[in-house]
Amino acid sequence: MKYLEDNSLIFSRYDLFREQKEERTHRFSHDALLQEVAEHVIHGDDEKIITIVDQALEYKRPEEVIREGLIPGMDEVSRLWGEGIYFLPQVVLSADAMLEGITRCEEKMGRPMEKKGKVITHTAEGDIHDIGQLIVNALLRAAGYEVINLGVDVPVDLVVRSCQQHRPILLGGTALMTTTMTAFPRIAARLKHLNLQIPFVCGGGAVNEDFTAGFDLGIWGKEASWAVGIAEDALQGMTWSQIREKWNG
Amino acid sequence: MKYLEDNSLIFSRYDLFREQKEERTHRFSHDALLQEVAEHVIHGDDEKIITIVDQALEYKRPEEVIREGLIPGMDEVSRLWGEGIYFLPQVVLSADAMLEGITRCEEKMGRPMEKKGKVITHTAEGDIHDIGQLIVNALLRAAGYEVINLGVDVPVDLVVRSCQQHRPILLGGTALMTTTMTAFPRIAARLKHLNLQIPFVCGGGAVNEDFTAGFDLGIWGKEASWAVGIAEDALQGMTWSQIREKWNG
Amino acid sequence: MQLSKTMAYARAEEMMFGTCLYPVTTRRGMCLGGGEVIPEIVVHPRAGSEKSLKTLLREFERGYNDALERCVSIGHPHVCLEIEHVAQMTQKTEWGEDVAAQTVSLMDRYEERYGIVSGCRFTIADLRKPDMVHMRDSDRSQRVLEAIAACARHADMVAIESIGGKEIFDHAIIRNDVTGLLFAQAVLGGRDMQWLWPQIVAIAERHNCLPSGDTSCAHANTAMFMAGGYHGREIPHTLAAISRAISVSNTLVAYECGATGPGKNCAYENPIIKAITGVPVSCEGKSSACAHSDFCGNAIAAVCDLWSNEAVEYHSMFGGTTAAVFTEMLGYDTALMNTAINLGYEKELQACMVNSDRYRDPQSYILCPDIAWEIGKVVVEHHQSLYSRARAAALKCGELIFGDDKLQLTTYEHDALRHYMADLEKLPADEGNFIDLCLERYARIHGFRRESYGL
Amino acid sequence: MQLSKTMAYARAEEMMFGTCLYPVTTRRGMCLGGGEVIPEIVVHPRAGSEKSLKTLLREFERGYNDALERCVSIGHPHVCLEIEHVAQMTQKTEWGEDVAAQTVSLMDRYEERYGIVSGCRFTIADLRKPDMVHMRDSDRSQRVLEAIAACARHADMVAIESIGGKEIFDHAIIRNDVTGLLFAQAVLGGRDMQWLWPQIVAIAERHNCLPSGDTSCAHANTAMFMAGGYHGREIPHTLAAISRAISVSNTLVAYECGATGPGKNCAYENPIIKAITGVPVSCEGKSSACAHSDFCGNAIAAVCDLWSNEAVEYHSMFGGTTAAVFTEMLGYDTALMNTAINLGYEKELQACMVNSDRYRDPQSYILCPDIAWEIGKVVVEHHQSLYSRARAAALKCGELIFGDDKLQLTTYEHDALRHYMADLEKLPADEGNFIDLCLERYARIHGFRRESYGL
Ligand code: B12
Ligand code: B12
Repeated sequence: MKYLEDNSLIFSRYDLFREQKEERTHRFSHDALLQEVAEHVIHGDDEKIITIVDQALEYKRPEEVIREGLIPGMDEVSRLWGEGIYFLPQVVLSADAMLEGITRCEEKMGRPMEKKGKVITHTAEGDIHDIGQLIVNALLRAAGYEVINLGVDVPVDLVVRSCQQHRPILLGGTALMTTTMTAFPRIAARLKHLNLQIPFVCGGGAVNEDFTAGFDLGIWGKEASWAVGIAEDALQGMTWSQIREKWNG
Repeated sequence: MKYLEDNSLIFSRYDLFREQKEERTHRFSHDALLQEVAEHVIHGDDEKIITIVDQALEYKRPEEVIREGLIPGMDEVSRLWGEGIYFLPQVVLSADAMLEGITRCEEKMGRPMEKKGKVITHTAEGDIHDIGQLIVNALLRAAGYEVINLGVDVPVDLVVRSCQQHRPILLGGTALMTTTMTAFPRIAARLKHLNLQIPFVCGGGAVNEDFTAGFDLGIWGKEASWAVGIAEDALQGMTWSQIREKWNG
Repeated sequence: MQLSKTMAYARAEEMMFGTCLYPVTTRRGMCLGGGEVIPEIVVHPRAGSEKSLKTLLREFERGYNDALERCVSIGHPHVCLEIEHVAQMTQKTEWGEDVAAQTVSLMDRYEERYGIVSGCRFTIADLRKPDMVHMRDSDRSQRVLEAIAACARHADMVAIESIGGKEIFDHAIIRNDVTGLLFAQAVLGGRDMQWLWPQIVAIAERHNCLPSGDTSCAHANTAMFMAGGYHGREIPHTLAAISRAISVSNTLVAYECGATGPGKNCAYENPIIKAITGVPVSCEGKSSACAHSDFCGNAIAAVCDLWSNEAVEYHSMFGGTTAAVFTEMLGYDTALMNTAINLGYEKELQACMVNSDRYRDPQSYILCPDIAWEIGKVVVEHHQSLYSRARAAALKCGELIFGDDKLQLTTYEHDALRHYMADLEKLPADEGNFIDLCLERYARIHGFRRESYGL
Repeated sequence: MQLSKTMAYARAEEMMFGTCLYPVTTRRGMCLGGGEVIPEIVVHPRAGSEKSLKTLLREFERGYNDALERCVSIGHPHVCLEIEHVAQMTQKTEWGEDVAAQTVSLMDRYEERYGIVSGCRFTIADLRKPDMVHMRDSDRSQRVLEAIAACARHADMVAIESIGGKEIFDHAIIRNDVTGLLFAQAVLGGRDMQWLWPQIVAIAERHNCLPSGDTSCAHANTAMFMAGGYHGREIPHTLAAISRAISVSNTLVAYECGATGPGKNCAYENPIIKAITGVPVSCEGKSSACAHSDFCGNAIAAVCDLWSNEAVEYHSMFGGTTAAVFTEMLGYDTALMNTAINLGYEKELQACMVNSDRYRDPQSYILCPDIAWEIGKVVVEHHQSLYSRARAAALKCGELIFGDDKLQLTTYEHDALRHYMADLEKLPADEGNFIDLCLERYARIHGFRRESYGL
């Protein structure tokens, strides 16, 4: 087979073009000894981090290790992700590392660290496409939320009951199939009926803005990282309709 | 350029296949002298038909010429069209011929022939795609209806006013653009408001069943010939919802 | 105005996709017809988005953003965005202008960010309804020209699908009346364009915008649409083929008045236009199935310089919005063609395209490069009048269809074509006589007024 | 069960679209891989149509009727209808069976009326959720087998997208964990198929239905989807390429258990599968943009025997329903390929396809016939175990990507791949040792249970 020498007329490698334009800014500054803890978070090293955290805990309070080591590390990761420098696995591995570190600190404190708030996530009844949900979970956990993961193919009933029980600040749903996403309006109706005005962010390939606009509580979540932004807004007390106004439309 | 000898692996000429299967049944039987009138309708000869009709009118009453010559001719045309033998232009030319003949008979009677009923047709506001409407008009006229043709780009107001004035048994609308078909529900709402429960058949490329199912009075007209069938049903007194039930869904 | 007397291409074999004799360059520096086939994506706003300027802007922004984003996502080097006005955008000049301005700034943003060079073409809606207004002298004609100016200020290219002669055409096409087609398309449509196009060219040039082209959409495409499918029974396919051949006479007028190309995507007559004029042309076939079916899905690509989807309504699919999806598909189609060019296999690929559809239907047959060229040839040979060249094209078209045994016809099609040929033969040779005949025959047709065409 | 030891094709150059070494014929007499590429259309029911059996039947009837109608409308000689079960159709055996019966009678009606020969494939939904049920011993496993039997009674072909190993894969893919991919796909996925496929083959044969094939959709396609676009940041494209190479180890199992082909459309690993087995394969590229984007829109067609759109949701477009529109497009794509075959230009067309995408992305690179063949070669050379052949494929894949200068990588991709290669090198050679290592490492992963895989 003949092969072309020059492909530039056939396709353009915009990824290389952008790479040239970006200065890759991995710089990160932080002082003191907790710097190392933070760096292990940033590099997503969930094995070595235990050793380092243990060292730090010898002369720092666990609250400090969390506040000045683990969290700033994860903040930097969020920045790198937000700026398009980090890729998803880096974020997930960092989150894993941070969570390992936090568990260690919690053991020391004798009680769980306080989370920003509870979020329930699930994949729609009949649907087993859960990668999107896994990403959402990882990002939410990384951002300091307690995630109650109901898993995949979750009956409408179970979702509603869990909301009654946990009163989350946000409910997340993932559906990749048009024949499963129909569970979402049913959930929303039940929640409204129970007067649980929980913002319900729905994402996954099948879902689009028009669909979620069709029922109360529904907000369209285009990308996994929206879950975090929307959770922040919910935490600030915005109602579902204010959130929808802001993120959709 | 190289050309293939045998194309049978590339495409199949299903039109030729079907043609072989059909026995082409142009047979037509009718007795008496009016046979010739009918045949001129069937052949769509709108020039010679005048001469023949004039001859017939010398010893037949105009009502008879219509009833036993022109109409049976057109019925045969409808049959040929319905069976997939006649093409549209043949039908249109036959209709033209029949209408010429009827006009001649009406002159003789000194009054217009009684039509089966009135139908109003129009192309939606903002839309100039009117071929579909022209076909509908031709088929309705051929079937003995009085067609009030409001033309193209017809304001909602005018359609509503014409319905008030003429009280048609059926309203037809054509829209080829998704940005113009939105006039239909507005018309329907106004008609309902005036308590004019006129079945409103909407056709044209942009319109589909889901769309017309979305508003009262609306019926989806897939093909031009449906206009005739639906007019018959309206004439029999079926309501718009019965008609919709029968033709759509 | 001079009617074309010569063929730009001396032989059909010289015509090839991606290259034309007279390439053009947009103000952003995108070259059309200069060795590369470029995808041309058209996205149509959803029902309801025409409610307000705001919703319409939003709809177009999404659509064309998705298109550009998909290009940079998978690597399509160039893209042309075509925006077809919905009536409201031509009616309200600011609407058309705002959409144009927004589109251009979107393109600039993408160029800056990713280095992608794109182009845009605006096709104004021809609002002049021949049966309602005077075609040359009415508010509507004014509005159309203003809309063109408003777009030309921003756009790389402007175009129109002019509808002169539509009132007669509509009457004739459903009556098997080939005389009416000749009158509607060549005499009326052509004359209308001779009035319209010098104005468009002047406006476009004033704004450094390309006056791209026109199409016989109101005639030949209506016919094609009606002659769709092997079992359709609206009009004979041979009549649609003849209408297409006739359309060359009027579509050509735009270029004779100074249009530069690229010819409008929906002008299926473009292979013939390219043979005569050498301008770049946009074509559409299989990837415009979203807008209408045709019998020349591959063959029509044989000599295209842009490759289009005609129009797809904006909405979501599993793989993204239709805007993104069709951009991806068009871009891969053109990548295949461009690879062929670069590998030196363009002749082979072209042969595959042509053979795929050559004998599918009379309508595809006459658009194969060799046949297209032959029709073009009689058009330039009969340059006495718009009418004479159209009649010659129609006769040649029938002759070629009858002349190739491999092109099978059903009995019905065969009889129909024999009929048209007989009608065509009987017509006068001279345009003046023909016009007299038609003015008499069509005087009574609803909405026809001769003054609209300066007759 | 014997793992493949030899290549069906001695050289990559012998592989061509439309032809395979072991063509199959459906019960209606449609031959696949026997010299002609056949379009395979998949239509997906709209939201809400799963409400009742009646609405679902209606939806499928419309969709596939439109597809067949469009074929006879423009002349596509053959078509294959694929129906992918939504969960309800596998859950309720009668639903699946009724849809199958209805589809077959529709096909018969069209054959009788127009002479068009079509085929149909039913892809059952794999309901066994590894994190919830025992994969081999649960109601859900029973239901899946019953659904296959119900369809096999009517269908020409049955298929499945089996999801063994998904629980580990999901964990690993978002952690850059190539060890986890090997374990999930080759060890778990492969073992699951070794349990499942002998049963499918037996059922299908009992009903004179073709046990067509499987795909690594749950793994390699998930990875591909996440590695979509030049600017996506979900996972590195090189990881998706490696996941694809690994997938050969499991997808191959179906054929080793007696599947006959055609390989499932969404198995992008099919060029490698064809090189090893010689069975016909279905592929999808540009015309499946409606379902997902990819970097090999043309290249993936290079050796296909069927050409598919993956799936398009049923709804209206200007040119007809999506079912009709995509059937038209696929049919024209295949017409182009079939014309090339008949003109003797297939090598040239194939070269255009391959060059169009070869260097677009690592993911398209490794699916070009020559590279695919080389990966296949190491797979058969390392036939000791599912694991060893998968690891060899992964290493070879990385080596080939690094080995071709024309395939440019961003620094990030380059670093990522170097990392994976290092990880792969470090792994034990022996499957037993590898399994021990993984059982320890992944013991805690949510929902993983070794018994599901007979470990
Ligand atoms: C991989 C895949 C699978 C894998 C799933 C693996 C897994 N662990 O999830 C497997 C092989 C198991 C699979 C199976 C099936 N699949 Co599948 N699958 C896909 C595929 C190719 C990619 C999906 C994916 O992983 N995307 C990547 C993730 C990251 O994207 P995402 O979920 O959309 O999430 C992103 C955003 O949406 C958002 N997000 C997601 N959730 C949320 C939530 C919140 C709160 C927020 C804010 C954001 C957010 O964030 C993410 C990233 O930014 C799609 C194709 C497509 N076009 O979608 C088909 C697809 C979804 N599958 C489809 C089908 C039909 C099936 C099957 C039924 C086929 C069959 N008959 O066997 C089975 C299901 C069987 C069953 N039991 O129900 C269809 C669905 C059609 C429809 N819309 O109805 C699709 C569209 C393919 C097609 N036919 O075109 N599939
Ligand atoms: C021919 C054509 C034109 C011709 C129209 C000629 C004419 N006399 O009608 C011309 C060139 C004038 C034209 C212009 C435009 N067009 Co135009 N046109 C078409 C085309 C190619 C074919 C339409 C056609 O004639 N079909 C044949 C007839 C017979 O079919 P039909 O009307 O659907 O009717 C059948 C049935 O629907 C039914 N039926 C119809 N009415 C009724 C009524 C009743 C009661 C019943 C029972 C049945 C029924 O019966 C008929 C036969 O069985 C379509 C393509 C398409 N896919 O539709 C675009 C199309 C309709 N046009 C389109 C556009 C955008 C335009 C323009 C705005 C483009 C521009 N910017 O210039 C302009 C309009 C300008 C303006 N002033 O508004 C778009 C519309 C997009 C949308 N859906 O919103 C389309 C879809 C093309 C595309 N872009 O894909 N067009």
